[in-house]
Amino acid sequence: MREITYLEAIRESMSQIMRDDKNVFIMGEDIGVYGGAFGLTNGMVEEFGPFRVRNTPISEAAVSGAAVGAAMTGMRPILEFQFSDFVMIAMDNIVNQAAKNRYMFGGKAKVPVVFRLPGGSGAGFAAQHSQSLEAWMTHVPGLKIVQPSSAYDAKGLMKAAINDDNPVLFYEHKLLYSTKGEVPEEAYEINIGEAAIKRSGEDLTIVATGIMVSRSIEAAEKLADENIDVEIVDPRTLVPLDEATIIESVKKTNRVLVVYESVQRSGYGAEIASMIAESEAFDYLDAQVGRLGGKATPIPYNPKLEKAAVPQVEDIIRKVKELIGK
Amino acid sequence: MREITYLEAIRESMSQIMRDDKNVFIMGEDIGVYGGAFGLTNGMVEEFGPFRVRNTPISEAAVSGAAVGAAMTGMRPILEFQFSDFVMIAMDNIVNQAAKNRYMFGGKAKVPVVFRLPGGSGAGFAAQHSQSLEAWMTHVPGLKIVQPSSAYDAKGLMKAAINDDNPVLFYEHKLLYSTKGEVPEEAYEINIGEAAIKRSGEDLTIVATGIMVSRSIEAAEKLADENIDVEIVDPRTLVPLDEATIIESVKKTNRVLVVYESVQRSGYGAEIASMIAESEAFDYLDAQVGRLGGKATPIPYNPKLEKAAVPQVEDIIRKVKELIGK
Amino acid sequence: MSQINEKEPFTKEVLKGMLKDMILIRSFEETVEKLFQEGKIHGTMHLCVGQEATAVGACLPLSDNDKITSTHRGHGHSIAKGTGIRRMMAELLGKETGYCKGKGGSMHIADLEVGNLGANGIVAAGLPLATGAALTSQMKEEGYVVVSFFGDGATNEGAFHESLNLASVWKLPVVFFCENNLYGMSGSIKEMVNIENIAERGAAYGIPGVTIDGNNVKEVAETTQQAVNRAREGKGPTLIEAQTYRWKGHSRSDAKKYRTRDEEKEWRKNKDPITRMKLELLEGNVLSEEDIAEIENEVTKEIEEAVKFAEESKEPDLDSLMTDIFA
Amino acid sequence: MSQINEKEPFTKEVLKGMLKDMILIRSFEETVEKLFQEGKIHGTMHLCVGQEATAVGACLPLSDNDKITSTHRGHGHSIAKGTGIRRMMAELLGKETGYCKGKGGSMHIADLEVGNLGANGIVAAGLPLATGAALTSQMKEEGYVVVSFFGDGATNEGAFHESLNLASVWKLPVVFFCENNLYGMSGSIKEMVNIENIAERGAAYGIPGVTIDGNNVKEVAETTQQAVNRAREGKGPTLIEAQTYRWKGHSRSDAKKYRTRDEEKEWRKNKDPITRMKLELLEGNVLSEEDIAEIENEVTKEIEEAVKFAEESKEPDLDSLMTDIFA
Ligand SMILES: Cc1ncc(C[n+]2csc(CCOP(=O)(O)OP(=O)(O)O)c2C)c(N)n1
Ligand SMILES: Cc1ncc(C[n+]2csc(CCOP(=O)(O)OP(=O)(O)O)c2C)c(N)n1
Ligand SMILES: [Mg+2]
Ligand SMILES: [Mg+2]
Repeated sequence: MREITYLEAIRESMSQIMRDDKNVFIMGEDIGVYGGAFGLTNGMVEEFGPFRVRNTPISEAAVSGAAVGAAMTGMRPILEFQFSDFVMIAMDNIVNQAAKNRYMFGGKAKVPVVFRLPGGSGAGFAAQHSQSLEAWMTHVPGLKIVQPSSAYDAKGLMKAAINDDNPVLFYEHKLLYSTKGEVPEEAYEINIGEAAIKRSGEDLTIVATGIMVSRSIEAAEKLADENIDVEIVDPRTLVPLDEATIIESVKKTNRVLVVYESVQRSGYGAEIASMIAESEAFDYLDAQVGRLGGKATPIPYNPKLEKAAVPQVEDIIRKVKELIGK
Repeated sequence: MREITYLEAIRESMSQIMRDDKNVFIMGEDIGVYGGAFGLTNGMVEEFGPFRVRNTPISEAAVSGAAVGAAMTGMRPILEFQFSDFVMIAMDNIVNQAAKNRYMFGGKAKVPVVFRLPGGSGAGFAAQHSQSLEAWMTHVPGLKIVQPSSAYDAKGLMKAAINDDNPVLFYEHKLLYSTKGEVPEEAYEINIGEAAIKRSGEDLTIVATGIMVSRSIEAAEKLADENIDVEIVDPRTLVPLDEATIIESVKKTNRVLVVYESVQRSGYGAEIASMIAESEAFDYLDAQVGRLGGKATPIPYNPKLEKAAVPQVEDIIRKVKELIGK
Repeated sequence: MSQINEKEPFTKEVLKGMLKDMILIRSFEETVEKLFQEGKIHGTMHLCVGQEATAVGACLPLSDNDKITSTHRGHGHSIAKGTGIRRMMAELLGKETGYCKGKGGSMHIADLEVGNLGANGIVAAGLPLATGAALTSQMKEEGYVVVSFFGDGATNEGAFHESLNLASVWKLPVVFFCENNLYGMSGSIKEMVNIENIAERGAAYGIPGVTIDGNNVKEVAETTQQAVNRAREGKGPTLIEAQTYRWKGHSRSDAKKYRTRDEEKEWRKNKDPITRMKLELLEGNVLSEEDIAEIENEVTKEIEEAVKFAEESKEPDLDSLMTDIFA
Repeated sequence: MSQINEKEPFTKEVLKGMLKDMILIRSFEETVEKLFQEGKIHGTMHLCVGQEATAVGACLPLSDNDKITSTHRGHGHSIAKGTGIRRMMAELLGKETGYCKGKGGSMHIADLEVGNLGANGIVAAGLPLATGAALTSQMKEEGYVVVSFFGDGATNEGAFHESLNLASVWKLPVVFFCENNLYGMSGSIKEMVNIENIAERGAAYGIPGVTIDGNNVKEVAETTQQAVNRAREGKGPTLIEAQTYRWKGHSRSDAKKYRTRDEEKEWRKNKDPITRMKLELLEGNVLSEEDIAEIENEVTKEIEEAVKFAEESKEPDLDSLMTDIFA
């Protein structure tokens, strides 16, 4: 099958839907001829015109609120943030408005909006451009949270996100943009709420999110050389979470490590780990519920420090061995 | 000893410090003659004048940023939010500026600012005025998070918060404001990072935060009638967290329930629970790590629904029995 | 909500409807206050007594297709836009028959069917939503206009600034309607901005700004009509500042230390929008004392009916806690 | 950072210092670009080539006690405020000797000792910080003034609006200095606001707004001096809009499709602030060709030295990852 990048997969998915559904449009800063901060929307304004690929002023509060207002009245906006860190300025619209309107109104509004949020560290952009704050959003009832780790997943989940009648936060990763994978040309949807077993194994389950999926796979391959057989579950969507798949896997392997990039403390891995610790899987556990997240530090600029701030392949290997007692 | 309310304790603590330290001042909406949304600052503008008890425009972004800027240059501001929900508009200043400036500048700035955040449900204010979002802040390196559950703790922690050279988020609870407790008249400080055992017991440890401390104590008293002896640990400060006290307690009782008001999913209780599940206490556990948090719903207006959205005394009792197997 | 005919905007029918709506709003608010004091309504509420003319005047030029966004002080806007008082009252009592099934309460009443996109507990949060609703109108060529209500205090929020700019550069069909009642909660507009009139802020976005007497319902209607026309013609937004006064405290507990009793008296005695309209209609022989009495009777009956409906309605089931979260 | 004497602001010494600073900034930026292309600097950078006069002119009236807040495009501001290029260069190379010990990089260079409160990666985030720093000056009666730099694009953020209003009602000693280089990243100011000049926005807050030629360093200095005086006298903030142009792309990768090569040429050829100043000084016989050559030589040496210092400095220890988080 044809290979394209994660970035191209997202663009293709949006474009395919926009060809079919006139109500879908995209807003964002510099998404026109500039192509957005990462070039993701390159070519889209040329195809769809500036009315549907709308360059906005640098006004995250108004624009995010306008996306919600447009969604409440019949459009299906996609809003691109240049960096997920800028969501700070749009929190009210996402959390107090988009997430709650339907409930507060007794089931009357629907808010089909997708917020696209490029997150993560590793590109040398320092503390204000490198955060992984998806856990915040998972804490807010009324939002769905998606975090694709491959080009294939990105394309299918984007379709699901746009077609969902609820606000969806779509977390992308800067370092994944250029990674390639096999992606069908035709449009397809991946159900929100369905995990994928990215590698099957017997000795330990890694639940990994976002960019940690590929790092975990790399770690698993190295561990296989030492006869440690790791299973890797990628939730793909954080809310709703496919708890059953995770629990089944842990019951099978009896050991679990949750790997995530965000600051370990209060990251979404804490939710996954505690979900496991309070589930029926608890009785199957032969070791503590392992967690490996980012250090409790702002992301530094220096590349060596930056790498040290979040889990790398070797860290995963070390942690797996610890849990297995090797 | 004299009894005063939680609200009075906070006011008294701030006032005592303001008498001594000219650099401490308070800003907020309607904190002057109006006394703030909950009357907490009543009388303060009369004592300290409008220059040090500053009524601000409804401009949370500028005011929170100004608090950070003032802190960076030698003042020690306290900023009152009327409801913790409005922090949404100030996120950038708290998370991207206050929390990170020192680190980004290589250790050069200090940011001694206290953000006072009245949170929690139970007062009939509905979805946009009743959230418990302290978990978000615990995820952000560079911030300290305090959540007093009694008048005594509130007074001592406020002094510690103001004297701390770092940004401190001080989570208050609307329903606690009117609760009374013994509070010394003289100023005193409670160390940030020190948990308190609010009840000692043998059968199960409850780790409870904020308003769930008093509900857990009530539950424990009822459970005592059934010969279930519960120990209650109140972390009092979420970051830094007194992990040792929690782990010791769990090692003693072999059972644990984490009780918190915020939405259970990704609340701070998830961090506490997973901290326990990955600690040495794991081997001492005779049952799953129990969690009891709020339901995954925006807070509804109707009082019965509102109560049902967050843990009540009976819910705690039920959960404890479940974990004990009774 | 009366409908307006631009050629002959103020027919007797229309004027009667306007007066009735204003009386209905005031009566609704006074009833809510009473029920609150009796403990039948809990939580909090923000009453718009004294500000009836802004709501009624601004909604007059609107049809059911047109939309509004409202505020924490939203009962008047809702009524003026055609949201029924029975289900509003039921909502305030937290009943299942309320517009929000008892889940929203005073600060979240919404009625999408008549274009009421909802009250809002967050100051200035309605402006971006209105801007987005206007974007829908533009993109789908639906021809409707959105009126966004907000207070003087809200004009110091960043969302105000960003929304006016966005709506201006995109020429969106939205009317930004500021009810300047001189205070935020307690903050006097004089201390919170350094300009004479809020309307001056329109210039910063290249949009017209106009200051009017918000207690003159006809002036409010005429000014809004012009702004609505401008919006419908694709010329973009207008900022209207209607000066008015809230008679009651900000919310349930307010000692009103931040203003004088004299100031209050002045507004109540000499600038009451309802008294003024009554006088004008009587003097102009449009309505008689009997007509007015009849209106007042009707209102009393409707309110009684609404309270009865609300009180007799049932509480929501506990099951409903977890519904309506996702579509 | 030259110091200014108001009676005789533009002595030969001062003018020479100004020219040198501008040349130093440009040379610094060109060197950074080269190092970036060579892979010695990673991440991203935003260069201010073409905008040297705003930084130098605006900082001229400031003493070390006065403060600035800067932006993502902050190298020029830092240099003009007296932050040394050795440690700046070391920071860009991520070295331990950098102003931020390699933890901050281009977007977070700060040097509190000379009143540089830091660059900022968040558009418009410097304005509230500056407002707060000015509040300290007012409350502690420290007498200093804060100049807050930001771009045209930043003026559409809520933080701009709220800060100008807050500083105005509190009469804070702050100067809001907008470097209008006609574009945000790609968004043309013409499409992003609906007014002629950004300075018009001052009126919305009751503060003076003035539009100036940002490539005329003397005009920038004089205008800022007036605003600084006003601030020091307790009269509150001023909004200055200095029109200028960024020669380079927004950041490392920018095909500049959003503007024409002709427009670029016009600014480079006819409005270069450095060429203009050189010509003026030569024509006025203030400096000779030799003087200028000497300045350029000095600059070249200083830059070489800075690069050497930076390259020879060591990387931060891995241990430093977890330090400097808390005070
Ligand atoms: C973002 C935010 N900040 C503060 C509040 C608390 N609050 C509710 S109403 C109000 C005053 C609003 O003043 P104004 O906009 O003039 O409206 P009015 O109450 O006068 O109708 C305040 C401060 C809020 N709800 N939201
Ligand atoms: C809140 C926020 N939104 C968006 C960005 C991404 N961004 C960085 S610089 C920039 C353009 C800024 O334009 P302007 O203020 O005119 O400054 P200039 O780059 O022209 O100096 C944008 C959109 C950001 N850093 N912060
Ligand atoms: Mg008001
Ligand atoms: Mg610019």
